[in-house]
Amino acid sequence: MEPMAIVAIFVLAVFVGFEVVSKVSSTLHTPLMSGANAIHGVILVGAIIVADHSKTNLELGLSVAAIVLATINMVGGFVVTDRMLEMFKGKGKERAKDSK
Amino acid sequence: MEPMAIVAIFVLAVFVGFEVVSKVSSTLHTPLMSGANAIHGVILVGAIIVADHSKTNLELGLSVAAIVLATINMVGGFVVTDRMLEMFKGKGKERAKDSK
Amino acid sequence: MSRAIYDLIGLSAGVCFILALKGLSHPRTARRGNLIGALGATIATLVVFFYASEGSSLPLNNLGWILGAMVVGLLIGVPAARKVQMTQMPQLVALFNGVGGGAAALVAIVEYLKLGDGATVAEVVATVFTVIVGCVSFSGSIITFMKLQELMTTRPVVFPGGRFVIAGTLVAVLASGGWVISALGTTPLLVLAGLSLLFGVLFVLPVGGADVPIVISLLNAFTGLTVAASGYVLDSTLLIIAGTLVGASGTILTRLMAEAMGRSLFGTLFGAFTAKPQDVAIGGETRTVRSGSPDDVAILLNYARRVVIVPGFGLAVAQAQHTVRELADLLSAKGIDVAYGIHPVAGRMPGHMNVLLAEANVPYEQLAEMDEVNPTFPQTDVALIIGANDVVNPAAKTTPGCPIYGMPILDVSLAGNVIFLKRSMRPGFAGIENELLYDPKTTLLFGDAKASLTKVVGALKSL
Amino acid sequence: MSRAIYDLIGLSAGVCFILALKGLSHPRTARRGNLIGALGATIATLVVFFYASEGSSLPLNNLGWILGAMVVGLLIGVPAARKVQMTQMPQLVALFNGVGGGAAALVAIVEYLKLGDGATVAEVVATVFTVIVGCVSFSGSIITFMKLQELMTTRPVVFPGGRFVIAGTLVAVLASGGWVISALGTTPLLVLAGLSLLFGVLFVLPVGGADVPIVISLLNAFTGLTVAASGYVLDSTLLIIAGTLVGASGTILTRLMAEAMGRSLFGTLFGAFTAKPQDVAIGGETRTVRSGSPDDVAILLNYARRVVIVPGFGLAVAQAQHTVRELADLLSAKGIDVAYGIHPVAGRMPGHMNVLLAEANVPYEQLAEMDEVNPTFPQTDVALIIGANDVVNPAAKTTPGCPIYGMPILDVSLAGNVIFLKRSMRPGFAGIENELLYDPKTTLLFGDAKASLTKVVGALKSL
Ligand SMILES: NC(=O)c1ccc[n+]([C@@H]2O[C@H](COP(=O)([O-])OP(=O)(O)OC[C@H]3O[C@@H](n4cnc5c(N)ncnc54)[C@H](OP(=O)(O)O)[C@@H]3O)[C@@H](O)[C@H]2O)c1
Ligand SMILES: NC(=O)c1ccc[n+]([C@@H]2O[C@H](COP(=O)([O-])OP(=O)(O)OC[C@H]3O[C@@H](n4cnc5c(N)ncnc54)[C@H](OP(=O)(O)O)[C@@H]3O)[C@@H](O)[C@H]2O)c1
Repeated sequence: MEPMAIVAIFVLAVFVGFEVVSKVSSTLHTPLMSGANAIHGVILVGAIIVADHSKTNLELGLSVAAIVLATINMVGGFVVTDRMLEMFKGKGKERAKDSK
Repeated sequence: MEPMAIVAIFVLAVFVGFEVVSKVSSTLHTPLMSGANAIHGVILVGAIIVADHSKTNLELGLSVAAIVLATINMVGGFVVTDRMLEMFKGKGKERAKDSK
Repeated sequence: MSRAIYDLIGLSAGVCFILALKGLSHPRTARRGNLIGALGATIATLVVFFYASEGSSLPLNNLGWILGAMVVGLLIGVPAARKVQMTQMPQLVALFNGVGGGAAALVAIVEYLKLGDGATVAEVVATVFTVIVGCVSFSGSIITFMKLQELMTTRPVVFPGGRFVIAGTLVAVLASGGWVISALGTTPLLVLAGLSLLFGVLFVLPVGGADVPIVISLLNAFTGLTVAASGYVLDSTLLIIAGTLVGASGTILTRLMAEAMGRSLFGTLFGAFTAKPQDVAIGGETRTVRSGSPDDVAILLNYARRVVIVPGFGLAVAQAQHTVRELADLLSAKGIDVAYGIHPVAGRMPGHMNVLLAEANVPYEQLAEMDEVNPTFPQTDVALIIGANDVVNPAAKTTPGCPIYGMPILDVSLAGNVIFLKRSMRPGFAGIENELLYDPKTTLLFGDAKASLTKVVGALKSL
Repeated sequence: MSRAIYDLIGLSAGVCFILALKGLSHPRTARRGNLIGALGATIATLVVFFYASEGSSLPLNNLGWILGAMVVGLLIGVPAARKVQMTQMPQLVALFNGVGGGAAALVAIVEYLKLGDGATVAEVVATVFTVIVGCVSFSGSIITFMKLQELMTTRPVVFPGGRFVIAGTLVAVLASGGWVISALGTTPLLVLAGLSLLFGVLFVLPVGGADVPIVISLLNAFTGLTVAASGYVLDSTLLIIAGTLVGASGTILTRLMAEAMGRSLFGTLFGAFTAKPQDVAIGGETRTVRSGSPDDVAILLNYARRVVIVPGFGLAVAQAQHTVRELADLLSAKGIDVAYGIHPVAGRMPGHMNVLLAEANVPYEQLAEMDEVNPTFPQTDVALIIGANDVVNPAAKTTPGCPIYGMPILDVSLAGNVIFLKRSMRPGFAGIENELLYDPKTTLLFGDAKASLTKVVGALKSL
């Protein structure tokens, strides 16, 4: 992809990231951090790509390690976030009303 | 530019546009509309480009008309928005406090 | 200048636009935001003069024409923006939006004329899209301008079978769009442009006065999208970003405005297809009203404990903001509790009243939004309505089918006394009768708002 | 699958991530947001198996290894996430973040090993950036994990000259980064990775306990940026978007968290460079305190008109949320006005107390944020502090230089009586003495919070 397009995408994504979370209440700081943390587990995609391309055993070994770690990050991240948010269940509606 | 990059830029810009104005108070609807209106006056850039590329009199004539209209849109838009907002001057600080 | 630098500068202009919209969304930063937007536009405009695009060289061809056209645009735009009165700003914004749409359509037409066989389908489609939407935005905005400027009726213009005509025109627009795409040529393009202009007119005609600002906002978003499409054809990241930003934020803004006015966006948009001619009886009214003298009003006010002032468009017309403040100060000095009840769409643009009263330095604490002030009317002795009409018209609650039905109103009828300051029995913007004028607890004081207020102030002082 | 479709699916996964962050920012939509994020991640992961990138073909090479590794990851990650106790979640998040950073660093290392002479400088720089930041994030997160898990001291670890060591390491990291860029090779890369790991450790060691969540959030943002950089090298729009989103939102979140805790982000970040060993006197305390029995506490509560309950980390440890609710209900039934004063950083993660009390179905109206509850302490008869310490420690106001100095606290000392439920005189998370324990109006009830509360409830009932 053209470098210019990448820069534009990067800049726009920065703004989206900033704006989207800028009003979060402190109650949600931890789940939000945890959810964002799970999202960067998508490096798993990168790990799979380099594993596919691996020619030497060293490369493959490192790639496989990367896949294990990335899977832990991604799957564990979403599961733990869900568990945290489960606690808010039932209270959700009242809270939402209140925070409006 | 690659079509894919354009799609990505478009999608991200949509999110930025949505997020950035989603909390505006009704007092500012008109100035915001007017400011956004001035921003699309940047079609002036496009009008200048086609004027540069114009080969026939018809093309040039249409381009020149486009430049006139786009300039009115852009310059007039920013000036009129500024005039509207001038009214808020001095009251700005109190309002801001209050809207927090 | 290299392409990379040109593009980076363009991107920084795009960032300015984002920051501009962000700034414009908060009262404290709004003015700065607008200036940042102007800065971005200036940067974007300057930089094209220093970049020779493919197959071109510096200085730009037709430079004289380009600069000359810009000067003409400046000489028209700046004085118009400077001299317009506060009350006429909305129509000016509509007009500016229209010319922007027109410019985008013209750019697309020129591009189209130059598209050879090398053009991709996507490019042709984008061009056709720009022509259609740009033309609709242009002619639609002209009609909204005429409505707001009262060069034509502000009431919905509907005629029997009108919706079939509109739907038919839309089909014709789309068909000729297909024609243009399949057979490149000038004739189909002219047909397309003509039909699109017609559609823009038909689309806006049935919109009732109160919905006009919503339509302006929508056409504004449309124009943004055309600019984005032009950016695609012209390979300009800046135009894509700027246009998309305006398109997206304009769409949200349209929705927010519709909500603030209690209108359904869907109804406004597709009203054109469903509107039927309505019979609303106007005139021939023979009921009596109670009109009072300035002294009567002064007495009512003097013995009130709480007064709510409801300003409307007439206050702006009469430029009575300073006089109303004088009155309010006088009442406050007598220990009377005074508040201003601000309806979100009082006047002719959102925030109109706030702007006006801010000009007269009315203390911010006295301005109460609709939701705040409505529960207080039962404890209010006098509701003093100055040049407002639609925003207190109970028809919004009681008369299904009337143009303002469903809009939340200020419940002045719950106050002990209602005083109207207006010049005549003429209805307001929406063109419908106000039953409240005939209510036994209403007192009317006829005359220009400023003159009436001055008299009331005089009478109050001599009490 | 064609590249265009692959990319479009990737982009839709990116949109899921945006919607996920948006959802996670609002209480009502948080859970759905998380699920949308998981959906995006699933889509993104599945689609790579169906796209043969340049020079490769389907099915992917090493498919068995890839799937096997994913299964291993699942078998570790899911049970860990499922079984962890509420009180240990923050350290688990830290750990997950660390392994993510490690994965990014490994991907970059593999990419680097394959970079031939065809690699552009920008690609090499991006790879080096990912290795450095990924390694820092990895080792830094491990240290934060150990601090939170109390495998090591939670107090800042500072040694004389420490800041010079840290600064020196940073210089060495940057220098070896330059070395890797100028001379492609495995040795320089290993040196770079080693030094980066060391720097991560040194960077986090001097951070005081209370700042640990801020650092986790920061490292989280860092990992996001490494993912974006990997996306650049691997030509994946999805990774660029996802990584940048996390980087940007993580940065904002870090700032918000720092604000909520009254810490300066700058101080937290560069504390490593400026921290000096501090002498805070601990132990050897011989002053007397007033400790009471459950009956004393019950009597104090019984005759109060207003009670504010201040929960802290100890409430979570003792799992006393249900008992505290019972007590509050009992007091309410006696007509006593009860509120919970929630400090933003009470417990070990933001929102910890809200989550805990929500579990016990405490009515939402009774939860008061710090800003709400502080002005009410002068009218409060009893402040009942259950397993909290740092969040009510006046040292935050009075002792410049102590680890929590500058953090806003709950002003319980303004209440008529202060009751502490804790097990010992040991300090809280920040490891500093709390003068309030020695205050004459303070009563201490020693013991596990749950046991103590049960006794107080019993005593109250028999009054
Ligand atoms: N705010 C917006 O965004 C916006 C934009 C476009 C349209 N609108 C629509 O505009 C309307 C606003 O309602 P509104 O109650 O403010 O205004 P309105 O319904 O238009 O009523 C204005 C009243 O002021 C009186 N008036 C005019 N000039 C006057 C003068 N010099 N002195 C005294 N009275 C004068 C008029 O009666 P006389 O002629 O008898 O004096 C008229 O009844 C709504 O229908 C709204 O939907 C709003
Ligand atoms: N919320 C966050 O995001 C977060 C994250 C990380 C760190 N922190 C930091 O954590 C601290 C939170 O303050 P805090 O006041 O909630 O907690 P704290 O200062 O750590 O105090 C907890 C108190 O609970 C007592 N305790 C422990 N187990 C108990 C039990 N079973 N029964 C009764 N009491 C028990 C302890 O005293 P005994 O041992 O004598 O019983 C201790 O004094 C702050 O320093 C904050 O900065 C917060």
